[in-house]
Order: sequence, then C-alpha cells, then structure tokens
Amino acid sequence: KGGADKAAKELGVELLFDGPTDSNAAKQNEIVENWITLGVDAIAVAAENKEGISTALRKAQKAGVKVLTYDADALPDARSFFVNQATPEGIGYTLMDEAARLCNNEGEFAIITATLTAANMREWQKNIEARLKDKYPKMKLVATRPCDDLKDKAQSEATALMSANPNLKCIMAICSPGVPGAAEAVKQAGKTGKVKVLGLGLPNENKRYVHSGVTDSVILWNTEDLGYLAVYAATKLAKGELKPGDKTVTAGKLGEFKIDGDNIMLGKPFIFNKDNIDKFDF
Amino acid sequence: MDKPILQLTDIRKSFLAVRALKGVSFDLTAGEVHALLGENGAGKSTLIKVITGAHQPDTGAIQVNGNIVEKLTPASAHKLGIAAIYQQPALFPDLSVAENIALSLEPPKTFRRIRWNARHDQARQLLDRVGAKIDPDAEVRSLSMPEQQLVEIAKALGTGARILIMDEPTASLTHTEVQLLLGVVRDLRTQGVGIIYISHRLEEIFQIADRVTVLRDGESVGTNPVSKINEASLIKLMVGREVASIYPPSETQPRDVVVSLKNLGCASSGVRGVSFDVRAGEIFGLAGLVGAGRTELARILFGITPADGGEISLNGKAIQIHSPREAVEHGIAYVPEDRRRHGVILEMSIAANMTMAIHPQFFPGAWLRFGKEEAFAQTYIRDLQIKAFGPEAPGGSLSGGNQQKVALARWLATKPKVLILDEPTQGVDVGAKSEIHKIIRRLAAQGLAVIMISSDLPEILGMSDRIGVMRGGTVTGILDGKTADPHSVMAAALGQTEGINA
Amino acid sequence: MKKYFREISVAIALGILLLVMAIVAPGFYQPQPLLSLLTREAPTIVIACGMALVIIARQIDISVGSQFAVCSVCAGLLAAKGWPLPIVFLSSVFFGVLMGAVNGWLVAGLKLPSIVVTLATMVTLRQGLNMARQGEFVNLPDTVQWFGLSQVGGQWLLVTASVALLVVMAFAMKLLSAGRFVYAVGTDAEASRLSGIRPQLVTFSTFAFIGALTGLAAMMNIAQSPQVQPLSGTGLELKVIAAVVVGGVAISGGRGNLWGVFAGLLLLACVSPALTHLHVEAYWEKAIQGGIILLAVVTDGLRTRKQKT
Amino acid sequence: MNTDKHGWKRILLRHETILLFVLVVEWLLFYYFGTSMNRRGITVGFGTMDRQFDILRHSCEIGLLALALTPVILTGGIDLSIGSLLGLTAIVFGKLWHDAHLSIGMAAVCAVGVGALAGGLNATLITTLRIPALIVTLGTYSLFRGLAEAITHGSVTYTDFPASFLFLGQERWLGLPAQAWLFIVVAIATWLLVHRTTFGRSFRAIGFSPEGTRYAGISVERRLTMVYVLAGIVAALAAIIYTARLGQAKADAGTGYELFAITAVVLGGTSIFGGIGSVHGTLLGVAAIAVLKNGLACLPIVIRHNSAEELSGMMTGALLLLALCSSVLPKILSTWRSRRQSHLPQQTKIA
Ligand SMILES: Nc1ncnc2c1ncn2[C@@H]1O[C@H](COP(=O)(O)OP(=O)(O)OP(=O)(O)O)[C@@H](O)[C@H]1O
Ligand SMILES: Nc1ncnc2c1ncn2[C@@H]1O[C@H](COP(=O)(O)OP(=O)(O)OP(=O)(O)O)[C@@H](O)[C@H]1O
Ligand SMILES: [Mg+2]
Ligand SMILES: [Mg+2]
Repeated sequence: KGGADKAAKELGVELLFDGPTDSNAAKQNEIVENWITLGVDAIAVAAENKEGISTALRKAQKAGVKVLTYDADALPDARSFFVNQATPEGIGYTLMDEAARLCNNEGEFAIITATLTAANMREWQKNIEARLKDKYPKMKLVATRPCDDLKDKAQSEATALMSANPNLKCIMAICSPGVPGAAEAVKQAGKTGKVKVLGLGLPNENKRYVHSGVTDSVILWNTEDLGYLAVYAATKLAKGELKPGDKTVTAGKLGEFKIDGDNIMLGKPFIFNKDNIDKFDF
Repeated sequence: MDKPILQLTDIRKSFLAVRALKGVSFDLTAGEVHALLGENGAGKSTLIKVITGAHQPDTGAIQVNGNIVEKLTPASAHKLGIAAIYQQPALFPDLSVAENIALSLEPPKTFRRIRWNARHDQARQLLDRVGAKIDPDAEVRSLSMPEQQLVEIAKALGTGARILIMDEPTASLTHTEVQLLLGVVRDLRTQGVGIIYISHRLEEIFQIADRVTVLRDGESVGTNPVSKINEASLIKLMVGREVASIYPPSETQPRDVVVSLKNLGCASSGVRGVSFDVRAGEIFGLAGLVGAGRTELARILFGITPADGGEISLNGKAIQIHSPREAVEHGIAYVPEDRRRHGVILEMSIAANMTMAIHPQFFPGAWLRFGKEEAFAQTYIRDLQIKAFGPEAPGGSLSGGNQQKVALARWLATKPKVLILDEPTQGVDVGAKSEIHKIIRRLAAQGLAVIMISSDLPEILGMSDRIGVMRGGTVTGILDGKTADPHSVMAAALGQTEGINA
Repeated sequence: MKKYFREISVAIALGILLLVMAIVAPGFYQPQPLLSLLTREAPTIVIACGMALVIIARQIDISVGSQFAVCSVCAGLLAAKGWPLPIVFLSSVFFGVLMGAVNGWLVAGLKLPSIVVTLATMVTLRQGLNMARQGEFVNLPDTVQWFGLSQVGGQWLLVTASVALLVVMAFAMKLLSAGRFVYAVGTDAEASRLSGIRPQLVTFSTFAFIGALTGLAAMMNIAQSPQVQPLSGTGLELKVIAAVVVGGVAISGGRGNLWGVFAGLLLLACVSPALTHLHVEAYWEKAIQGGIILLAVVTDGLRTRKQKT
Repeated sequence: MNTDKHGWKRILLRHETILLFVLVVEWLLFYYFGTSMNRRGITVGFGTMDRQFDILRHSCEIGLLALALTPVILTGGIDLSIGSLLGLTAIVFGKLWHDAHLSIGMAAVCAVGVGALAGGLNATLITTLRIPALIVTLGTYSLFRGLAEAITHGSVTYTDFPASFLFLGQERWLGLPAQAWLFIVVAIATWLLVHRTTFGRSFRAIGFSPEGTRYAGISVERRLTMVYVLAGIVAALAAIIYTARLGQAKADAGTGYELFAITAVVLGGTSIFGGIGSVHGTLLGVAAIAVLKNGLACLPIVIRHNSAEELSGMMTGALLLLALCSSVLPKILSTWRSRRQSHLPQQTKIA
C-alpha cells in the first residue's frame, strides 16, 4: 500500500484502495463492481479467487475500465496484464526450497494455512507439494491445519502439531498471522532451533522472532515495489501508454521491467532473515 | 379494636379492559383472621397482589403500621413483614424444596453464604409444622399439586411475618391437612400475626375467621364480624341476589350415547380406570376437588396426552385419539380451563381466534378470505353477545367472560358432536356467567353431548343432567343431577363414601 | 446421581476420548503441550463461566468475541504506551464491564431480547475495531508476556487462575445467595420477583459480570504472546456457547452447573488436538464438532422425552 | 371518523412505514452525496442504474435467506444453519454437476432436495425432541459447514459452469438482473404464504403461543417442519444463484450470511419472540442494509478512508439497536406517563 501511495503521488492520480478484512471472494466482487459504477479508469486487483473475481473483471472491461491484476492472478481473459512478482510457482517453490534448505533436505514438516478454502493458498500449496515430489524425496508433509487467519489459533495448532509429530523439523505458515503464531508456539515449546519456522508474512510482525532465532525466514514479495509497479502500470494502461504486446514498461524510480507475454515481471519473492529484516518497516 | 396494621384505601387496578378492582378499602388488625370472600374473578387475588407489591395499584393508598407506603415492591413488602401464599404456587420447579423455602426466608443479601445443612433442618421443621411428609431435598418439579401448596405454606410460615396472606391455601388439601393448617393459623393469631384468609369453603371461614369482607366484581360489598353473619347472607352478599333461580332448567330428553369411555387411563397424567357414557343432548358434569384429575381426563379425550389404556368409542365405534387435530376431526371440542394460555391467543384478533380450529373447512385451499371471516365472526359476536369493538379486536382486550365466549365460539364453529368445557365460568363475572349457562343449555338442546368440568358446586348441581365425581384420577361416583345435593357430591369428592350410583 | 446425569455423561465422553488417546496416540500426553493446551483454553474457561451464568439466567450474550477483541486491543495499546501492568489490567476489566453494562441495560432495562441486542453490539464493536485498526497487530512490550514471570510460571499461573475461578464460581453458584438468585431468575422471573428478588438487577449484573470476565480473559490472552491481533476472538462466542450447552446448561434457563461446563469445554477443546494426533485430516474437524454438539443435545432431548412419557 | 384517524396514525407509526421512510431518506442522501461526474463526463457512483442493479444483485442471496427466516422467526424459532446450508448445497450442486455429470437442472433439483432434507433434520430435532431451535441449529451450523468442507476436502472448487447457467447470476433478463426474478418470485410466494394463507396464520399463532395453537387443533409439529424445510429449500436456491453469480461453488459459500439475514429480518420489524412481523418488513430490512452498505461505498470520504465495509457493518448494528429501542419506546413512554398520572391524585389525597 505504501508503494502504491507513493506512485500515485508521483503520477498525480487518485488512488482508491479497498480490501475486505477477511478473505472473501463475494465481497471482493462487490468492491470491484462498486468501482465500476464509480467510474474509475483502471482497476488493479489481487484476486482473492480466480474464477469468482473474473466475472466482475470482465464486466469492468466491458465498461471500458482497464484491468490488471497483481499478487494473485485472475483468468487471463479477464485482465490485460498481471504484475507478476511471484507466481504461485514462485511462492510455492521458494517456500519449499527454503524449507528444504533449513532442514537439510530431509525430515517432516507441516503447513499452517488460513482456511482450507482460501484459493490462493490452495494454489501455493499445490506448488509446494509439486516441488516436494520433484526435488525433495526425503522430506514429508505430515499435516495441513487451518488457523482461520487467527494468530491465537495458529499457536494452538502449531503446539498440537509439534506434540503429535515429535520428529517435526519445520513449520511452514502460508498465511501472515500464522507465522508469529507458529513462532510463539515453538518458542513456548522450547524447541527454538529444533523446529524451524518459516512462512509468508510482514517484517514488522515477525521481527522479534527472527531476531531471537525462532523464525528463520519470512518470505514476501516486496509489497512496496509491487504496489508501486501496479499503480504505474495501471496508470499507463489507462492512458494508453501501455498496450498488449509491449515488451517492457518503465516504472518511475524502479526503472524498467520486462514483460513476458502479459506478465509484468517484478522478480522473485523476497526473503527476509536476521540480516536484512531491520531494513524494512511495514 | 386496636389500630390496624394494614390499611388500604380506595384501591383501583385495571388490566387492559378488565377493571379488576374498582376502589376497594380494607383493613387488618394484629391478631385477627380477616377472611376475604367473593366469587371467582371478584378480585381477591388481585387485591392480595397489590398488598404484596406484585401489582402496582393504579390509584389508592396503602398504609402499613400507620405509615403510608409509596411504592410497594415484593422486596419492600418482605421487609415490612408481609408474606403471602399465592393461589398459583410461585415456586421454582428446578430448585429443591429446602432451597425454595430458603429463597424467601433469608434476607436477600447477595453475597451471603448459604448453609445447606441449616436450610435443610429449617425446611424439615417448617414442613413438620404443616404436617407435610416431603423430602426437603426433592426437586419441586417432582411434587404433586397439594404438596407444592404445602411447601408454599411452610415457606410463608418461616418468614415470621406480621401480616400473612393465604389465598385459597386449602383448595387442594385433604381434611386432616386442612385441620392441621387451621391449627397453625390459630397459633399464629395468638402470636399477634394479622392473617388475611381467602377460601371458597365457607365452613372454614366460620371455624377460624374473626371478620369477613366480601368482594363482588371488584368492589367491596361490606365487612362484617363473623359472629354476626350466617352462611345464607354471606352467599347473598357474594352473588348479589338469591342463588336459586340462576340456572336455566333442562328441557331436553337425552338421546343416543355419543361418547363412551371404558376403563380409560393414562399413566403419565395419573388418570386410571375411567368409565362413563355421555348421550346426545345431555350435560354431564364432572365434579371433584382441584387436582382430582378432571382436566387430565379432558386432555386425554382431546389427544393432548394420549391414553395408554382403555377404550374411547364415538357413536359406537372405537377410536384412537393421538393429537388434538385428530380429536377435532372426530368432532370432539375442548374449551380449556386456562383461557389466557390455551383458550384464546391474546395477541390475535377475535376473528382469527374463532376460525383457528376450522382452517381446512373454512378456507379451502388454505387461502385466507378476510371478508368471509369477518362476517363469520360478526355472527358469533352477535349470537353469543360478545362485547368487543369489532372482529379485529385482539383477544387480550376483552374481559374474561368475553374471552371465554370467543373460545366457545371457536369450538362451536367446528360443529362438534362432543363438547368438553373445563371450568367454563371460572373468573367470569356474574352477568356473563348466566349467559354462558344459557348457551350451554341451548347447545345441549341442539343435540350435543356436553361434558362440563367445574369446581363451582352450585353450577354443577344446577346445570348437570348427571354428575360424575372424580377423586385421585378416577371417577368415584356418578350421581343423578336432579337428586344430587352438595353433600353427596362433596362426600364422593372427599372419598368418604364409595360408589353411589345413579 | 440422576440429577447430574448430564454432567456425568459429558465427563464420561471426555474420559473415553482421553482413554482412546492414551491407547492410540500416547504422544498426546506430554506435559508441555498439555500445559500449553490448557493455557490456551484458560481465557475460554473464564468467559465460559460468565456465559454459563448468563444462560442460566435465561439470556444469551453473543457479543463476547467482539468484547474480547476490544479489550485485548485497548489493553494492548495502553501497555504499548508504557502504562503499568496493574492499571492496564484494571482498564481491560473496566472496558469489559462497560460493554457488558451496555448490553445489560438494553436487555434488563429496556427489556429487549438479548440475542438481538448482543448480535447488534457484536457487529458494531467488531466492525468498529476493524475500522480503527485495519487489521494491524499491536506489538506489546516484553514485560506483558507472562506478566513478567517465567514461561512455565506464567502458564501455571493462568491455568490455575482460570480453574480456580471456575471452582470458586461453581461453589459460589451453590453456596452464595447471589448464585441462587441467578438460578431463580432463570427458572421463573415472575416467581422470583414475588419472592423479593429483583430480576432486572440480576440480569443486568450477569451481563456486567460476563463483561468483566471477558476483560480478564483478554488480559490472560495478551499475556500469552507479544502481539495482539485485532481479529482475535472471532468465533469465540460460538465456541463458548457450544461448550456451555454441551456441558448441560439448559438454554431455557435455570438448569446446569459449572462442572458440566468445564467438562464440555475440555471435551470440545481436546477434539482439535486429538484429531491432529490421530492424523485425521483437518477438513473433518467442523463436522465432528457439530456432531458432538448435536449428540449432546440429542441425548438430552431423548432423556427428557423418556421422562415425560 | 374517529377510528379512521386512529387507523391512519397506526399505519404511520407502523414499524414498516418508519423503515420505509428511513430507507428513502438513506437513498436520497446517498443519491445526493454519492453521485458525481467523472472526467469523461459520465455520471458515476450511487445514482447510476448499474449501481442500483448491483445492489439488487448483491442482495439476492441474503434476501432469499432473510425471506426463508421470516416464517421461522414468526414461529418463535431461529435457524442459524442456513448460511452453512447454503455452502453445503452449493457444494452438492457443484459436485453433482461436475463429478456425477448430472445436468445443471438435475443437479439443482438434487441440491434443493438436500436443502429440504437438511431443513427436515433441523425440524425433526426441534419438534420430536423439543430441543430449542437455537441449540439445534447451532449444532447443524457446524455440521453442515463441516460436511461441505469434508466433501471438498476444503479445497476443491467447482468451476467452469456453462455460460447458460452463469447467465442466471451475471446477466440481465427483461431489464433486471436474472436472479432478481427468482428473488421476486420467492418473495411473492413467501408474502402470500405468510399473509394470505392459513399456514401463515398458524405460524403467527405458534409464535404467540405454541400451546394455545395446539389446543386449537393445529398440528404444531407439522407447521414447524414445514417452516424449517422451506428454509432449507430456499437456502438451496440461494446457493444456486450464489454459484451462478460467482461462477464457482466452494465450501465457504455463504459464511456469515445467517447473521446478515437475521439482522435484516429483525430490522424489518419481526419480533425475535415470534408472532409479530411481515415479509414486506423483511424486504425493507434487506433493502435498508444493502443500500447502506453500497451507498457508503460511494461516499468520497468513506472511500478515501477505505472503510466502507467496516462502517456499513457498524451502522447496520447501530440501526438494529435503534430499531429495537424504537419498538419499546412507546411502551416506556406510556408507562412513564401513566405512572405520573397515578401519582398525582394519590399525593393530593395525602395532602
Ligand atoms: N394479569 C392479569 N391480566 C389481565 N386480567 C387479569 C390479570 N389478573 C387478573 N385479571 C382479571 O382480573 C379479575 C379479577 O381476578 P382475580 O384473580 O383477582 O379474581 P379472584 O377473586 O382471585 O378469583 P378466583 O376465586 O378465581 O381466584 C378477573 O376478571 C381476571 O380475569
Ligand atoms: N403436567 C403435569 N405433570 C404431572 N402431574 C400433573 C400435571 N398436571 C397436573 N398434574 C397432576 O395431576 C393431578 C390432576 O390434575 P388436574 O389438573 O387434572 O386436576 P383437576 O381436577 O382438573 O383440577 P382443576 O380443578 O384444577 O381443574 C394433580 O395431582 C396434578 O398435580
Ligand atoms: Mg384468586
Ligand atoms: Mg382442571
């Protein structure tokens, strides 16, 4: 969000930013449809739910609104571009690789997700499992537990996971409240270092665990840049400076980005750890 | 006499359209038993509730020990030393006997430790005083009606009140229990407690009361020392006219047997071995003391608590009744005892109430027809002389008698073969009462088999062609309506003689 | 014995579950995770005590989850500002009482139906909090965690405190007049008015009390981790109500006791970790929880039905 | 004359009338403050036809649930499980179509059948075991959602429905969003059921006094069964249009909808104790909530603060409280007034 604001200021465009507090496809649709009637020029969406949101986005396109997606993609025909910081493969593979690195390529691990029904997490998990099968035959996924986006519940679940699976070597939380929740559980269980924690999250929520060595890595696409790029691309799209088929796009201070088909590539997900986490404040 | 410990002046109280008290004045001195007498619905219980703070009077002043009490609540009445035994036991069915007693005895201090053993002993003592053999730890839910009444009495005794009110405490007690209770009352009187005593049993009043106040239709019609009054004049005061000619005479000859019960019983409601026939055009009265099982019998016939033994036959054919709906389909109608809870739905209009039992016939295809319904209601309002401001008036806005007529209309609309009336005139004022009697007579003349349950002895005697007397869940005697007298009915009801047959 | 049928049967169900775990997955019994499990449930136990009271008084409070979040966040913010712990503690309870009192006033004073009143306050509080915080965590100073004790010490403190509260309340409901008033009002408000109890005051007090307990529970929760999530307490009301009902408190008021609630709560709380230990897939969990609730009420229903006929 | 005047006053003071007034005011305010011209000179925001249709489209599912709940609450019951049932029937529908290769029509019929069965389960537990509806449906609330998750393992999403089916949820037909027609039909049917048939009459009677209704020879059990089964069927219908609108069937469909539906019903003047209430009141309640939610999202200040969602939630809660308070206000005023009157003569007497 910070990056998006910055870009909006630089470009002098008005930015509307909204998102349901809980992940919910129906609500997101309503927001998009609301924007259409508000007559915005361009919409940039992090799709909560691929199929669900695409209907609304197609409608937007029909109404002459330029659409691009970021963070999580919708169906390709429902948008012009996808600002691709991290594809589900990117995230899934990075998470799995990172987990394997922490465990020395062998041992049991478990996943904590937000809800069993959240589509993007499903997508990531699929890729995690694919990567696991391909590259890490000695690692084993023992369980996937939902935490309802509640940190407290993540903590309980992590505690139970550790006692149910004494050989557990790593907990991977793929929703942001899950990482500090799992970390607190590991800390309280006195298994700091024995059970590694990694996951997707924000630096500020995890700093103290990273410093005390409970959490090993927090993975995040650099949201600041992502928002910045998304707003730049959206503005250019609306002004007609960016057309399907273009090979590159320049985004202010970040410079030039490559376009691969209709994916604007931001680069790999970012990994925070002890060494770099203090440089970020969000 | 000494100064009154309780003085009421010009108390008025209305419930919606019903004016229950129309300016009653009353006083009580220490160490006297002041009886309060009146017909059903005269306002006795309402007056009691004003004294205990359960109802706020609309106007009027209350003085206790010479001081005006501004706003009386049950809690402040308690502090002033007023205790009451209500007509309907105000007990907590989920709590134990000891607890029920303790709740009103202990000062309502919130954070007080409860001494269960002490409570238990205290309950034991109080129950002994009224001669009740009840386990203090039993849940009140499991007690019978008379037992609950005894608990109520024990509870009131324990408060050590200076003013004790007893609203029909003996209604469901046996003879020996009554004598024991009267002994306790005399005891209290010598201790200087003022007692307000309500009972329909005149002999009790003559046994123990010092003064008697008669209420009629919410007004006091006079206070007299008991020594200066006799039974006949009391009844005259209560009713407001000579008792003799108020019941319309029977004109019809009973025809074929419509309904016949053989050895009917239902274990869960305590009814067993009931057998009798009722003929078309006949009024069959069911007498008995409260709790004798008459209402339970009616509920069996109406399918609310289906029978588990015996046989019901209608026009010679054996039938099974499992639910009220089936009863209605068989042509059985039941005007229940508890009008406000079961008889009419207070929030709904008169018209809607009247058509409730005949939905399928009256509204083919389930479509409501408001015009037709209103016209229908109008005819009944006219026929039964219901006093209401129209068919749209909610049931709750009517007086008791008129509510009863609405309940009656609902069941007449079903064109029943058998009509069961449970306490049809309880709490109904004198005028409406005789109108209801006339309607019942007319219905019988039209060929209905009428079963009339009533605790009002004159009514039973005056209306019935035959009288069944119940006791302990079974019929102990069937008397001929023409020859029966109060004595023989009471004798059968109290179980002093068995099997008098008509 | 018959009187406590329900409590005993829940306890037996819990016993069976624990026995099965002992045989099939003995790993369930490890001191540290069990202690953690109990610690996590400590706030729930505290709120369940209040909920039992409210339901025994024939009311219901579905706003506790939102109250819990509001108390947590407010207390968290005060703590983050550096206020001393005891004052933070008191203010959390104070906020709880305040919210409970509003509910209580609406229900007892204005005679509004509690289920709708607390539905409204639940939505209002929760959305207000979301608006104010936008999902942002509150980071707490280190002194808050375990109230400055060691971890094990803190855990024991929370568990013993909550169980002690439950035991004290269970006895209070039996031994103090105040407790009996609650039962009386829940059984029959009119009859209790006639025996000199003030039903409205009792109802109001139960709501204020559950508010206070919620504030207390919020403190017990924020002591367990260095961050407060504004979303916390979501769905807590249903969890607590389910535990109370499974524990044998009649929703129609006047019946039930805290021992049963304790057993019901433990039963429901154990299901999730037990399933984890049995390696049952997570997607069965909700169906099993629902099944347990239904089973409990159905056995109760069957039993009362048998008694009636 | 006199009664006429009385009647007018009554209609004016009726809950529904007040709510209609609130709705109109609300609408006008949003129309005034939430509509603007964008740079290309096109009218945008609340005042556009599109916006109004969106409001309609978005309210259909919750509206259906609220309609289903109205008879339930009229009988003095409640159904917390309909949101979960929406999820379950959506899954059943999707699975039958996707995995069992049934036609859309057949799948829909089966989904409705499952809805009816689920309603029947609620009804059986409530009527035969006499367990309070709140508790029964609290249990089935978890159970139905849990089954939906178990069937899909929480993760399977059924998509790729044919365009002809998606039409129902996404396109317009005869000038209105297609699903609005279904909503209108169900609304009319419910209105007729509640206000024009003996069934509706008996629902109210049960709400006022179940015992009294039984004593009138009406089978309370059958009526209650009917009410809960109907609720199940309508929840299934809502599931179908939900699926059509989003183009997907997923186990989390309809999460939390029961609270919105209950709020709408109660806001519409239906008493939670039963007996009192109306279907048009419910429709107004649904409309008031939907307009509030969508209207707020069009106000510039709200947009800038990015809090439409939360604010509308908050205001719905507040509106609900207000509606409740307004229902007791006359009673409080009258008792207060009568108390004053009754005190006056008493004091003069003492003096
Ligand atoms: N809560 C109430 N609401 C409406 N009307 C009531 C209420 N309580 C009593 N009444 C009416 O007030 C009148 C007086 O009733 P009350 O109970 O005082 O009579 P009673 O003399 O005690 O009769 P009984 O001998 O039957 O006990 C009756 O017409 C009754 O229907
Ligand atoms: N629901 C019930 N459960 C258990 N026992 C009951 C129930 N209702 C009544 N009884 C008991 O059954 C017996 C018969 O009561 P019933 O009401 O039929 O008497 P009744 O002769 O009709 O008296 P009334 O004059 O009050 O109409 C009483 O002892 C009563 O305590
Ligand atoms: Mg009386
Ligand atoms: Mg009777």
